[in-house]
Amino acid sequence: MTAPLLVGDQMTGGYGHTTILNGCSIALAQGEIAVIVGPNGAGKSTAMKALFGMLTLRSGSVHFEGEDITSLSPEERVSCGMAFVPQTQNIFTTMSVEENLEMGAYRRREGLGETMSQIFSLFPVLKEKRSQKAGELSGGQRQQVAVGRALMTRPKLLMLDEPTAGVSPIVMDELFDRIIEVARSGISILMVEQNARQALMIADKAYVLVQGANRYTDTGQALLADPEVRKTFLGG
Amino acid sequence: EDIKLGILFGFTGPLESITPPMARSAEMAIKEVSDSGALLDGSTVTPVRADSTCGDAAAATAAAQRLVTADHVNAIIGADCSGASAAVLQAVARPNGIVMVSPSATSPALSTAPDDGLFFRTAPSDARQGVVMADVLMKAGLKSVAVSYSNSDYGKGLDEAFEPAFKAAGGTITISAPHEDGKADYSADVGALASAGGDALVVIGYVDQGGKGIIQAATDSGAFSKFILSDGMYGNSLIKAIGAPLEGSIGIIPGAEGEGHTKFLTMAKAAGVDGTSSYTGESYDAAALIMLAMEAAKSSKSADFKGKIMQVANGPGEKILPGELAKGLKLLSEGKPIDYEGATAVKLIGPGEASGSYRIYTIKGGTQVTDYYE
Amino acid sequence: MTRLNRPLIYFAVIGLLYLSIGILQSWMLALTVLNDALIAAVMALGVNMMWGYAGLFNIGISGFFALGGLAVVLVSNSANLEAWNAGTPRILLSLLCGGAFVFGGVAAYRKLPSAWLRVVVILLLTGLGWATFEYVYTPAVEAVEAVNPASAGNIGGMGLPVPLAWFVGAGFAAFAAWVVAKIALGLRSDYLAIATLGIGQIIISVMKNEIWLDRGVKDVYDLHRWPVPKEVNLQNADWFIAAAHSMGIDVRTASALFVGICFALISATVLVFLLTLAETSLNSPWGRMMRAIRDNEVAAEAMGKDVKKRHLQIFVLGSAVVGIGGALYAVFHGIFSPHSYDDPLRYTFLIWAMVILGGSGNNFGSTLGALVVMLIWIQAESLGPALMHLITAHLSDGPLKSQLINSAVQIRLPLVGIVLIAVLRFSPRGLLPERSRN
Amino acid sequence: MEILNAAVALLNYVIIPATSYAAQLSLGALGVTLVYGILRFSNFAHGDTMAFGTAITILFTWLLQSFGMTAGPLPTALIALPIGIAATSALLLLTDRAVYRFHRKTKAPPVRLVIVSMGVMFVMNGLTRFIIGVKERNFADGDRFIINAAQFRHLTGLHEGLAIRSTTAITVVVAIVVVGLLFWFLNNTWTGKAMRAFSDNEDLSLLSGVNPEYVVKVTWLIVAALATIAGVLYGLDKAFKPFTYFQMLLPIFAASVVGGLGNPLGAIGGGIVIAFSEVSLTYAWRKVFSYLLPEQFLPHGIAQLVSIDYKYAISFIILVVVLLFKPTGLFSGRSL
Amino acid sequence: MIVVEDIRKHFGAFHAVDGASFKIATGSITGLIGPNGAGKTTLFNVVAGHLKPTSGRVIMDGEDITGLSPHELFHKGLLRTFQLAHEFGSMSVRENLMMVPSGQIGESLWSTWTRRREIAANEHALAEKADKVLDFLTISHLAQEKASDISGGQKKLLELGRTMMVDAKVVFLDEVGAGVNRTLLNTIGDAIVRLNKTRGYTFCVIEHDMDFIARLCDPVIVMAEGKVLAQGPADHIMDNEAVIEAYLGTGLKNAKGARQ
Ligand SMILES: Nc1ncnc2c1ncn2[C@@H]1O[C@H](COP(=O)(O)OP(=O)(O)OP(=O)(O)O)[C@@H](O)[C@H]1O
Ligand SMILES: Nc1ncnc2c1ncn2[C@@H]1O[C@H](COP(=O)(O)OP(=O)(O)OP(=O)(O)O)[C@@H](O)[C@H]1O
Ligand SMILES: [Mg+2]
Ligand SMILES: [Mg+2]
Repeated sequence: MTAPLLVGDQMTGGYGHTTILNGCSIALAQGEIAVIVGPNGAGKSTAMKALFGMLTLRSGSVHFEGEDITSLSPEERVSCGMAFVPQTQNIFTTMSVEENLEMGAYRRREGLGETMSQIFSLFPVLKEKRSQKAGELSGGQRQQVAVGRALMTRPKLLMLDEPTAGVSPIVMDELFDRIIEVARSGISILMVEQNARQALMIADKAYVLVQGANRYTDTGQALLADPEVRKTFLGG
Repeated sequence: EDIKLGILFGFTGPLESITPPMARSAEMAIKEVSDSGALLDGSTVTPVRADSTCGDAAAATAAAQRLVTADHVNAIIGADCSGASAAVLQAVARPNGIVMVSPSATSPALSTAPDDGLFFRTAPSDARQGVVMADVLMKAGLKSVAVSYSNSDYGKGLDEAFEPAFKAAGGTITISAPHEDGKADYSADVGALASAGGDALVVIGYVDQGGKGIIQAATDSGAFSKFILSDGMYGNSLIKAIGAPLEGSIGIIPGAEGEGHTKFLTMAKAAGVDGTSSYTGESYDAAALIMLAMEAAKSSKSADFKGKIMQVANGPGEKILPGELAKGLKLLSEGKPIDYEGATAVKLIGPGEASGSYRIYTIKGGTQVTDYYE
Repeated sequence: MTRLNRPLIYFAVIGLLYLSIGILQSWMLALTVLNDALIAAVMALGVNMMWGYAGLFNIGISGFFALGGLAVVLVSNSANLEAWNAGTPRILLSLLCGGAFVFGGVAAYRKLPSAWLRVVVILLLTGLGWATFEYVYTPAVEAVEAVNPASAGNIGGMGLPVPLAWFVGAGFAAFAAWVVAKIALGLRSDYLAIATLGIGQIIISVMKNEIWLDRGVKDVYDLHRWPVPKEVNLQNADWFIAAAHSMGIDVRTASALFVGICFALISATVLVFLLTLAETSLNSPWGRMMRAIRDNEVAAEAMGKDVKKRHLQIFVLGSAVVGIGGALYAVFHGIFSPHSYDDPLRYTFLIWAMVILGGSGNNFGSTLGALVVMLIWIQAESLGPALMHLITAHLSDGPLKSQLINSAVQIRLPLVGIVLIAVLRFSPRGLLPERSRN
Repeated sequence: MEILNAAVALLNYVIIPATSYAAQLSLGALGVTLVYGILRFSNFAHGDTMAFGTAITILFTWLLQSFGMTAGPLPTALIALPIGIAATSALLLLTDRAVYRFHRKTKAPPVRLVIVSMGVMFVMNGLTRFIIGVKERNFADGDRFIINAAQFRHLTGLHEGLAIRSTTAITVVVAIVVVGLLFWFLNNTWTGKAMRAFSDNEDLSLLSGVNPEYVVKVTWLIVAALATIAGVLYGLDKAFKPFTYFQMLLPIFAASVVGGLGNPLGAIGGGIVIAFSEVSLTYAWRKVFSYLLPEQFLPHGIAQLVSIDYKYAISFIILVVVLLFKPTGLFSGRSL
Repeated sequence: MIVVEDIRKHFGAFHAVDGASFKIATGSITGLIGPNGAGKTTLFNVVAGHLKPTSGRVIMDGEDITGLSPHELFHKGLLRTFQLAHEFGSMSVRENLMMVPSGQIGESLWSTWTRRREIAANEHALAEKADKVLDFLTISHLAQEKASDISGGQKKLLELGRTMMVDAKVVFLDEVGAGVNRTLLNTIGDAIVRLNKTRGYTFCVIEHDMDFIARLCDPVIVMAEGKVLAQGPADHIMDNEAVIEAYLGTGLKNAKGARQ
């Protein structure tokens, strides 16, 4: 396996005085799909935020392509080739679907049409609703817009916080398929998932996070096979 | 002795633009007296400014409170607005027995407010000016006019005096509409005034407030070509701002049939004060009256000299003009009576208000040319 | 600083500041500032109830404030029988007519089935109503206003004791607020704000122009202030002179202090009373419900809370408290001057500054804010120029120096502004932030 | 002929003044609406920003005039305008850096920003007065009229006159051009879209690589330009006085709210509604009728719908009525 | 029994709900599924009073409840949760629960001044009840936390918790499961069943997790494009061609082959 693309090493941090992350480490290589699972409030979203620079670490570091990016701001990380879809509030509600997607390409600005039509073929409903305000979409449609926007950045690393929350099974399958395709094209994927079984099925690497620390780390298949993990974290 | 006089004007707030020249006029009188050394055997007089804000009774009262109880002033020149004057009179002046002489509070209601003989004003009485104004219009052959008055105690009061007098004299008022001061736009007002029509537009207001806005909007749209200006509308800034369209307009301003006003203007000019700005003469006179009364009473205590103010203002005795304060003081110290004329032909009536004569002027060639006195 | 003693420390500091005015300048001044601050604190409490509890952005405060003042005029001023006879019943009749037509219009709007019919009927009603109203109203008003215009021109009051005016003032403001709420409470944040601002201006506009009601721009002076005696009367009362002498204070000062303290006691009593009520309810399920509504109206509605009704309730109550402030103010200064109330800067924004600076959602915060802001507001007037004199002491006389000194009076607003900005910078939720209750 | 006279009277006293006032309000409202739309708060300091920009422009106008520089028939102030805009930009950027940025970073609720802007308003209020004093200033030069009433009467032989001021024409043209530009800018440029994205969801715009400081800067620059232009054009038309500029804040806010906050078209629409309702409802229609109706049908009074006393009340009543039916303004503005 | 009669909800030209009719039997746990944008949430919003329908009626136990406001429906025993969590951010998690029961004495302003002792007693009971609910949801450690500061999934739990604070008749759950850990979701499923059995709650559940739906719901209603596409027992539905095509799909295509 190639050298790791992203490494979050021994990250510790939290909001205000509370500590949410307790020496959590995440790493993945180029073209890999890594999945983080864990109970609610385990700190999964917080770990994602920490990796993306939206939370200042008290200790630990984040490296991207071998460079220390611990002190970079989120928008600088975007320039480095990272993209992120947050768990909530992940679309521009007052802008049209099309503009939402365009904003994904804000840094890039060329080849817009091409990427956009790719995304439309992935999520056909978005093409229908391209000029509607994103705030008027249904919950699952919003989720599609959010992922679409991140894909528009053509990142090296795509970070998704529960991309399939609230999307219908058929779209979820499509989404996972698409994620595999994306990964095949060399883009690494790091995602948090509660639809863990599907996610682990496609994961090269999986982390189970509990109380801000790594509990299990293995390949997706291995964790899926572990009865202990299945019972406690994957709902049997 | 070091005598202190409080100057309580609205340095901030709606009237902030006319107060600085007023304060400086009052200070001019104070300096004149202080420099002369003629008051109470060489006493000096220092002015102490305070901000009445005009609109905020709380701030006005507190400012007056400070003047009286912390700075220990002997009397107050002010306040400028009627509301602030009334509040200060009741809350500060009366409890502490301090004389107040307001140069610009014109509300008729102040005449009847209980004042223990402490409150005076050199501002013209609205009641009298209204009558004079009606008369002037009749003389000029203007029988039908539109009226725009400032929606304030001054404008409303003067309007209430003017309208009956004018109607009684046979005039018609096509429309009488208030205007708010300090607003952004007066085209609606002028639209209404213009379509009601009339031989002239009577503007009762302040020269750098709504009154000017009305005239500007009226001349811009060509609604009226002749204006009748109340005393608050007197000032060079208006002529400068409006220019030619104002030619031929008639104004009225309290003023002696003598050189008092001219003299004040020259003095003001020398001191770098705009003497044509509203209520500057009255402010000078207010300060002068207080100090003259002190000399007449041989005391700087309000309780002692409050009774002398009417006396020095109304005479009989030698006439004292602006710039002659030293002479007046000297006469008084010799026990001789004086009749202070001042910049505005001071004559106090009834409960201590001005009722001077009026100067009627026409604007010709960009200046106010005196027509006659009344 | 722990949560408990932080308020204490702040109040102690501000208390010391007031004391220092008394020592350095004069006790009378300190009392005057304190009195105005207490009155402002009542208003700030009202604003805090609307904003801090329920998130209602009302910036029409000056209107409700003025209504409180109006109550004082109408309740405690002596009656003007001549004016009354000249046309007051007719005016009241006209108002009834007007009201009836408005009700008719609203009923028509609600009940009529078709849009066309509505428009026609409402237009008809408006036209007819306006004509009737004018026909009954105008001559009566002219008659009343003609009665002794210089010193009256209005219908006068009912000659009742002043404290009654507090309740009536609260009632007036509450009624106006009720009407406003019926119209505008559906609006969101800034839209509500501007609508209330407008309504405040309309209220003041009416008071400025309806001379028959309150003398309009001509102001009403010398309002009654029972039970507080007048200084002049005290100065002539033998018992008081004796008392003053026995304490070694000069009678004038003593009378002024006595009156000031009386007012302070009254305002403080009213304030403490209202504060107690407000705190009790805020710390109860009612307060919790209000905060829930403030946080998320949709969810509160889904949890069975009648959001509209609660908004109406708090809007009316908050406005009523502002009305009480207005009544106190009019009585303390002895003057009702709608013309000068037409200044949202002083009577609305400044009050808001107090609430936010003190910490919105915290009743004690508003009181603290009022004490602080009023102190600055008043003291800037003398401190500004004094400071400027110090600064420019070494400058030679000239236009620059005189410009600086002349502009120094303008320091009042900037100073309040700077303090406000600074407080929000270092304690963004105000000096005494809303407490989290668990 | 009579009909023409009536039309001219209507034009001269209702339509032209109202249009002029509407354009002035709209320009001011545009600034308010932009801050609301992008930075998400009602900026109470806008009136005083206008005053500041105008004050600086006036100072430079005087300087230019003292060098003998004028702009021919146009007001000299137009040459000084860029300097005014530059100074205002600097001031606003400074304020943003010193005051607003902190609250933006800490995700303050909009109302805190509103109150902070009140603080800024208080400070700017004093600043302008320190710079130029409290007096009224007239700084208009050049030709005041494109055509004035007397000329018009002479030219057409009509009884009624018609006056069009140069400032009116300039203001109207500028207002239209500015709205057009703003629309184009916000909807079609990357910066414009970034601004809208920022206003919609700050965190997410960050994730798209938008530099928030850049967006904020651009916004303030545009606001500075709008405020200065609005202030100067108004000052040229009427006169400059700090106090009046503060007072203008209320109608400006009314206009932007009636139109719908955050929507540039709304600023224009709102300005028109406020100005026209104010002027036409208080207009004494008798004059127009007198040209159209035979003598015996003329109304007795002056045919005024509402007396001038309630001029200000009217614009607010219109405001409330509009909001009653369209709770976020005529053009469906934003609400936070 | 709740009867939804030909409900339509149009947003401009767009017909989000386009003539949906079905019944929810008392005591049932009815599932409502359908592709994204099918109009499920919109329908919920109409039934729960948050939106006025363009046409159609909702009848609950024989009474027409169309157009009643949410708080009125709450009092009739109809509760709902939100797809996007609507917490009361500035209040603690416990307070979020304690505010729910209606008709608390302390909610009348007058009583807060006059009946303080009773209120205190009530509060005590309420707090205990809230703690039980929190315990059940496994988030009792968050009781004192500000609700705005808890994780996305925890907010969803809080949503559910609110419906457990009162005796509801009918509860509409809009994707309680989205973003909730599957183990916990199972527990929630158990709870729903228990509430249904012991307290007689009627549930109407929107959910995209088919395991959850299959385990809990009978019948299941499938919506698509604003209309009812199919309804019946879960296993029937899962075999329905139309449903598979519109909603369920046939599972991951690439996962098996390509990845390893
Ligand atoms: N306010 C609105 N204005 C316009 N269209 C709207 C509005 N609200 C919803 N819609 C549209 O109505 C359709 C149905 O939305 P709804 O939220 O009911 O879907 P849903 O079935 O709940 O989907 P999901 O499972 O993704 O939550 C969507 O296509 C959405 O775009
Ligand atoms: N803005 C915040 N301020 C304070 N505490 C927070 C904040 N956001 C989250 N937390 C706390 O941090 C902990 C972890 O939150 P996080 O959002 O990372 O959980 P998560 O693993 O993503 O859970 P979920 O699966 O429910 O989304 C939670 O206990 C939560 O209470
Ligand atoms: Mg999460
Ligand atoms: Mg939904």
